Amino acid sequence: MLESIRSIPIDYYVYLSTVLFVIGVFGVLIRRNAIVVLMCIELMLNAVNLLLAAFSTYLSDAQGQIMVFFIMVVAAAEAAVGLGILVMIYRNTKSTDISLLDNLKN
Amino acid sequence: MVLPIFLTLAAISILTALLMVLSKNPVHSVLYLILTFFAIAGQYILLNAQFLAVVHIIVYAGAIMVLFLFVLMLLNLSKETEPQKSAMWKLSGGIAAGMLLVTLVGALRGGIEVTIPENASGKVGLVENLGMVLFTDFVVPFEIAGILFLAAMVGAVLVGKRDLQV
Amino acid sequence: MNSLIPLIPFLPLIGFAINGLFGKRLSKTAVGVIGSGTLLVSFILSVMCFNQVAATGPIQVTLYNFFTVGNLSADFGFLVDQLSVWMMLIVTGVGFLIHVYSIGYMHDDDGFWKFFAYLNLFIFSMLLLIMGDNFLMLFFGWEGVGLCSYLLIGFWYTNKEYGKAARKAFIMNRIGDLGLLLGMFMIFQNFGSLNFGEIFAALPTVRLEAGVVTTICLLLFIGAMGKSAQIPLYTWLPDAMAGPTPVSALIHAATMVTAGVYLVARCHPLYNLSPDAMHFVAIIGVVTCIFAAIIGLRQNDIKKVLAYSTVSQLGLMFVSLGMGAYASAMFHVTTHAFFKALLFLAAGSVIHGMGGEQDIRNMGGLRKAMPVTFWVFLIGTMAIAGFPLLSGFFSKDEIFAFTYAHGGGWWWGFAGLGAMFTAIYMCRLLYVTFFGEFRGTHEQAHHLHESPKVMTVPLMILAVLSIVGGFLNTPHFLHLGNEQWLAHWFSSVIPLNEMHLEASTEWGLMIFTTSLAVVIIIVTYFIYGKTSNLPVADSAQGGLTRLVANKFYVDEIYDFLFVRPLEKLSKMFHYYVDIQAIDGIVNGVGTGIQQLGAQFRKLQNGNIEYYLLGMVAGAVLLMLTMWV
Amino acid sequence: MTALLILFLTAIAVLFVGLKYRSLLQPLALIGTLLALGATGYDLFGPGFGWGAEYASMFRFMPFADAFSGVAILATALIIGLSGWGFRNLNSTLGDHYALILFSLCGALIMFSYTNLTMLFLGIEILSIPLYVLAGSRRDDPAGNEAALKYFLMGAFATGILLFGMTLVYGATSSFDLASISRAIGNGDQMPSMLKVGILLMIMGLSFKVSAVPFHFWAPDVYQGSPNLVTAFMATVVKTAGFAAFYRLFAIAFPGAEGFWSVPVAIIAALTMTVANATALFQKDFKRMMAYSSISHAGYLLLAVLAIGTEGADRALLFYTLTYSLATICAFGAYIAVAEQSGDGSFSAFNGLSTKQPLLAAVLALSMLSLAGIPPLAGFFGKYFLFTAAFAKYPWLIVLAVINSAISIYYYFKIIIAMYFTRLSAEDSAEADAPNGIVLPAGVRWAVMLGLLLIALLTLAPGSVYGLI
Amino acid sequence: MSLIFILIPFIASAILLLLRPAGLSRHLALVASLANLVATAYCLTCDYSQGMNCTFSVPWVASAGISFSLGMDGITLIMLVLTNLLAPLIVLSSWGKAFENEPRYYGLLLMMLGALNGVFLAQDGLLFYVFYELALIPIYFICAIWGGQDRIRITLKFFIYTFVGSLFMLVALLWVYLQTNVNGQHSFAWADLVAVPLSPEAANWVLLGFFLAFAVKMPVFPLHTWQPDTYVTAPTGGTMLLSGIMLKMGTYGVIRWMIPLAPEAMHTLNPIFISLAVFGILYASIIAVKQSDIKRLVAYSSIAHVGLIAAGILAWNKAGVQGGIIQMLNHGINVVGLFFIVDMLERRLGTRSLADMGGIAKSAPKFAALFMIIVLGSVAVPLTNGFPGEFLLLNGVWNYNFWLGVLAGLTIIFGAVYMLRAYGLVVFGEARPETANFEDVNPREFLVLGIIAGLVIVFGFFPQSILGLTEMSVDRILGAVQL
Repeated sequence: MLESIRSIPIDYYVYLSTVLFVIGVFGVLIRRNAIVVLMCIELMLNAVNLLLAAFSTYLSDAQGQIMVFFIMVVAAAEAAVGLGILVMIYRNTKSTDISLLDNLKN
Repeated sequence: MVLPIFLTLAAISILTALLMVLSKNPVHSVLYLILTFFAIAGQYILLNAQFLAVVHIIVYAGAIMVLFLFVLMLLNLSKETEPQKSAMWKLSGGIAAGMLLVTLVGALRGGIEVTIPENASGKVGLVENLGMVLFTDFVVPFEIAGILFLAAMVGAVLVGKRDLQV
Repeated sequence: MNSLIPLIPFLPLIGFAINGLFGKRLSKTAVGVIGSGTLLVSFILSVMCFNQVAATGPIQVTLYNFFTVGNLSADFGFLVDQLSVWMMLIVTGVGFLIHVYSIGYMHDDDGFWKFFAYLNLFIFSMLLLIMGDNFLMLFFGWEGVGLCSYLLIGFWYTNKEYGKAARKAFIMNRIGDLGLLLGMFMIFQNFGSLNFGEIFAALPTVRLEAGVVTTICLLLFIGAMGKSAQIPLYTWLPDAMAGPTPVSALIHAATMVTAGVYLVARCHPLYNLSPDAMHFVAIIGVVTCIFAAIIGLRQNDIKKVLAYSTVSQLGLMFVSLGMGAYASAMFHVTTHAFFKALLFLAAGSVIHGMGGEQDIRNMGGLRKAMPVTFWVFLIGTMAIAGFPLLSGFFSKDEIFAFTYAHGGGWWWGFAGLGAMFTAIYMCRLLYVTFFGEFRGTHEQAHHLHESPKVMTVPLMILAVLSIVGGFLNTPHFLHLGNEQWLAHWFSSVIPLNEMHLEASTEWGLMIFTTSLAVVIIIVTYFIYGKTSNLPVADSAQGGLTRLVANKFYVDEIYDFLFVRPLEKLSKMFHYYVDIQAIDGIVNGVGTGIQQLGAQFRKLQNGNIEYYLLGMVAGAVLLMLTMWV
Repeated sequence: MTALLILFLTAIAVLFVGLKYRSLLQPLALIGTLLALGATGYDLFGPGFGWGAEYASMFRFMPFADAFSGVAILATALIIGLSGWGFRNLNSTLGDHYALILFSLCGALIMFSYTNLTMLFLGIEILSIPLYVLAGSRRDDPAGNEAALKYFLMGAFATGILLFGMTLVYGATSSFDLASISRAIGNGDQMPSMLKVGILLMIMGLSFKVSAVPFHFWAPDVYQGSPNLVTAFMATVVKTAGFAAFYRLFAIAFPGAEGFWSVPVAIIAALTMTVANATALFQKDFKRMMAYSSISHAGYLLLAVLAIGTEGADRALLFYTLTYSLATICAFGAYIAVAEQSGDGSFSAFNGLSTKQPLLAAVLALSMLSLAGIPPLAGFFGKYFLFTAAFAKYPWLIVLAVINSAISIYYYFKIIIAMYFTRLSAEDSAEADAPNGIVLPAGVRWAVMLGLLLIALLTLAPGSVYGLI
Repeated sequence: MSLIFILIPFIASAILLLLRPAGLSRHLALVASLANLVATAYCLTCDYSQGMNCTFSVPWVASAGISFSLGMDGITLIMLVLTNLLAPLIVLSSWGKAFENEPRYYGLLLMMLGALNGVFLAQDGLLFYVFYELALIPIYFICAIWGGQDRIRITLKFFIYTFVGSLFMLVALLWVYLQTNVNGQHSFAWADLVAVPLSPEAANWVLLGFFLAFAVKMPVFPLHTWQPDTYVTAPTGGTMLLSGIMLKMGTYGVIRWMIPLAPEAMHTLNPIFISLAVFGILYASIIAVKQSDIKRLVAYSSIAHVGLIAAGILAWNKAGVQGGIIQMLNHGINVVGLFFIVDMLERRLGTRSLADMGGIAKSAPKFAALFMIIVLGSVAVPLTNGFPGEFLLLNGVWNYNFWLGVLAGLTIIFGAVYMLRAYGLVVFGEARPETANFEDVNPREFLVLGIIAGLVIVFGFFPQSILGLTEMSVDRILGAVQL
């Protein structure tokens, strides 16, 4: 079982996660809708989760998967708070466009 | 046998992730992201982390993404209202992200070493095993996560509720 | 006696203190009495010292240790030996006469008390200069007299030109002082002491590098050049005539300016070791002697003529020193003190009588109105011109003889040329001033009067001294019974200088110079005394005359070479270097940082997208350190 | 751990009490923090409670964590002291505010004591999430909204980076436990590049938390937009927690890899100081200036991280964070009193304060001098200890830091100039005498006086704190 | 005993700043400064032949090897004399002026006094640095609150400039400190710092760091540009503090700290330092020659004089150091007198421009006479206080290098040029309408100027009274630190 899993080099997982992570970063950079940006961040976290799970399996160590749970917890909490903030802003500005909010500056 | 599955799932996840990022309609983005999550769940199963896969689907696809979708609907955001960045800006974002990818991959290349223990078992991802670890060594963070939730809850209420005094 | 010696300089200091602090509230008589009286006591004490020195030899008195730093130590101490006691007599004696004279001369001046305070301070400084037993004490006096000179030249402070003249005097003196100071450092470095006695005692035993003695002597001589107004530092002395006339008599003729001569004489053991330095002294001396005399030929200010004459005579003294005839130089210092003080005071009397007029073109025929003044002026002129048997005759003749003996014909000729010019301009001055018709204004004619007794009596005393002063040191070959008395007096300090001349040669030289002097006196009388062959107005002068009358434009040259570049440099340093360059750099650094901040500031444009992009870019850059 | 429990329970209590008895909230929160402070002191100076000092490989409240907890709790206590005035306009949400601050403080305590990356991650999140909310707690204030959004989005983004780094470190070392990581790294001569990338990414993530360049962009905007007291909290407790966590991570887990990470950290430190100080020169708004000031202090504080392994680096960090926090809170106390009464947050609000309100002016002036590191104020000793610790390793960086602290004088002194040297026009002077001039609220007075007293104490006897750990 | 010098001013300062007794402030300031003067007088009787006396030492930050350690020897004693002698004069010189917020002024002044005393007494490197910087704060406030035109910009520049300089000193000090090892711990004690052997390269950097700090403070060309502006804009009391005492912190620091800590580098760097100092003398003198603002002129003259002090001390021979010490005292006295005179002129005439003055001698003879005495002291005429120091300093520089000595010696010429020019323009000449009624010194001013003039003459006649006090200490330090 483990052998068959490990027939895939761990490198593949690392690269896959990296690519997904960078796609998330890319999304953060090019999107203006705060909700989509938040989703991209979720994608980044998922890339991390995937890698953690892979490491966990390869290392036969449960800590990695435990960490994934905690990340999920945090992601959920962040999503709740973040969406709350977005709603609050939307109420005031009728928009979720992040580039409209640039009144605080030097 | 495993490798083709992995590659397929990887391709799906990357493709849907890209579509999520590039799609003009935020609702589509949500849906693409859910697809990505499913692909990732597939990877979890492939890694023999079934419990994780289930939780993943429930929490992400089931809860978080629904929350996103719900907010999108609530705010009535769609393709028409979706603000778009200029091509120039997208290009520079692409270049930045691309360079990050290049540097990351370049740095990692050839340097990925995982020390595989002798007495490894494939069972780490099973509920029993995870539960043991979670409620012994990791019981403190588990409890601490409670504080986090409480704080997040209070916070969400604070920003969300209408001000009574006014 | 020894305990009284400090009183000699300090009495005038006390006089200065009393007059300076309370003079304003004292009557003029009291001020005058205090000013002159302290000096008189000092003079009497000096005479007592003289007797003591004659009887028992030099006296050394140490008051206290001025400072000790490592082995660099200097006492506040006095050395009264044959040389210094002689100078003390001149300073206190002539000084006293001039003080008395000043009571009359300055009587109507507001700053009467101040004047006497300054004069007393000057006497104090001068006495420190000559009585000090080490170089530091000498330097105290040296600078002190310079200071008093400054104060007194600028005495009439409301006149800005006078103030400038005073400043010029002080600064030029300071240039010399620097030389003296460096000389002192060098002496201390080589001899480990500043005390005259110790230095000269150590001289035979100390091994000196070649050129060191010469350097020391030249540095000391720079000091002497400043103080004694030698080329190139002479220009302050004519300007110093801005001060009241007694000042010119006391400081700028009789005493202070001879300090340089005293210094070289005092340090003669050093100079004797350095023929080069002596040569230099002689050259400077002779050039100054002739140059100043030439300028003197075409001056029309009565005091200026005397000033150039002083410069010229000082040059002559340095020729003597350069020839090694130290005693002769001191002899000439003595006689010069008499007749030059006399001439200045007499000139002062003239100015006093003329109500402040100094241009001889506006005088003439004063001999009738001011007989005493005329006679004493005549005596002074004859003395300086070398009229036989007057004081100047002997002292100058001795120098000429030495010059001929040690330097040869050429030197003798040059020195004689200077003396010849001296006779010419002095006679011109005498005749133009006192002969012919009165050319002043009507008012001046009305005002014209002989000076009061308090002024004329000192004049008469000085006149007598000018006549008989020469007999202090008559040459051997004349066999007047008092041969070389002064030289012998000095001989324990300054060894007798042997002169290897045939008596006939000496006779020949003397007859030649004497007859020349007499011829000049007569010829100039016919030029200036008989006919009214007056000096022309400034504007009418041309060519060489004009060049000479304008003092060869030396002041202008100095102005061009030193003063104006300095002022330009000052402005340049201030505006371009200090403000623009250095402060510009300093401020530029500040501005640069601010500019940097201005650039950084643009990054913070409030747009979150830029921030995110910036973070990613930063991450990429940090990733690059993987390859470092 | 006792302190953490007390704080958590106080927060819960505050939540419930806040529903009804609002006037009790401040005293309650204050008592809770003071109790927690006492408990920390008891652990630190006294015999200790004998339990909860450590658990598994999760946390360890040994002197280091206790001492820093003391700093953070003290800072919070002072801020709560100020809050009587600062939160005076809040009604229904007052209890939430106190609770969130206390929750956030709990996160900080976890960050001081963690021995496992999981705990670090949770600590950071517990610290941050309440702050995302607090930044936007004035719901109708556009500036607050903007601040909250910026803080949140960038914070979440940075969390992603931090997590990716943690994961790579985990993959390379097979553990989240700091000691195990350290063992796995050994002396650092055979580090896989995965580990290096992981460390780098963690540096980036933590740099965001401590607002180091180039991850500092959030700080000025968020500081400016947030309510004043929240800003004060961010500038002090968050900064302290971030640096303690940073230090702990690198001192326990990565000391063997120092040869690798010291270069990027040094670069970040250099950039942080320079950029922050240069930019701060242009600020006209007090809070924005303080934001850049806090960024620049982050640059100096990174020196403590660089000095890991040198005797006294942790003590220097402790002393610096304490003096920095005290001075910052005093400054904010004065600012809150002045700005909220004059309605002006720019420097000109301080014009002539020395005649209007001499005590406040003196407090603010001394805070500024201390922040600028002018001897003999406590801030100087903080800088001194830091610079000494890092000197042997990074002399060039010390020179740069020194130059930067000179630059910083320029903007710190702007306040002093406004207060003391700006001569008021006749009109202004009349206004100063008017009854509606600046008054000094009692809470602010006591808080700043206490802060000032502590600064003075640290000035006279720096050894009292420096020798603690 | 040493602690008194710090405690009295600080306590008095605290009283003034916190309690703000409006009417009594200047009296309290005078009493406090006189108390310090009395303490100084007492210290004159102590024995300094065995090294430090009146020592006081308590650990400050024990774990970092920092102690609050004071002590004095002859050199310190002279600096204390300077500080505590001038302080009452400075208080008196401000006496008659109406100040806004008077207690604050005197409180800051006393704080400055305490810090200055601390600088001179400190035997611990960090303590020295702390006092060195502490002195900057009150003077900055004094200048910026009560200063003249453009005071904010100029004083801030002054503050940052000097602060940057001393930060380099801090870095150098740290470097040496980190090399010390006393029972396994670093130490800031003077003796421990001095005992550290430095590598040639390190010594160069250390010496440079210290020099930058002290050169800015003194100031030495080309780090002087803050100084004229600051002197001009500062209120007179501030200028007096700055020029009379504060810049001596730099020269004192060179003797006590800079050279002893890194003598190894003196061979390499000292030629540059001395050359800069000597060039600065000429440079500042030349600028002073054409200054039209009298305060600025005195400021430049101060640069020149201090340049000479610096050059003499850097020559590090007995004449130079002794001369430097005595000249620190005497320059302090003279420059305070000069600035007081400038202040009188400015207050009475409403201008500092030399072109608008003249003819004051007639209406104010006492003023003119006292001015003259102080000018003479400043020009270093023999038998005034300026002379012994200048003589020894020039001798020291000359011993170091013949030509540098000659160049430095030019100062006696330039000094006369600019000082007498200024004196002439102020006092001589025809009286103008504005100056004709120039009020002569009042009794208080007469007291201040009279004391200064008296000191000019007394120290001029009896320099050994000062030199004798420092002789042993200078021997000791020169013996301990041989280049």
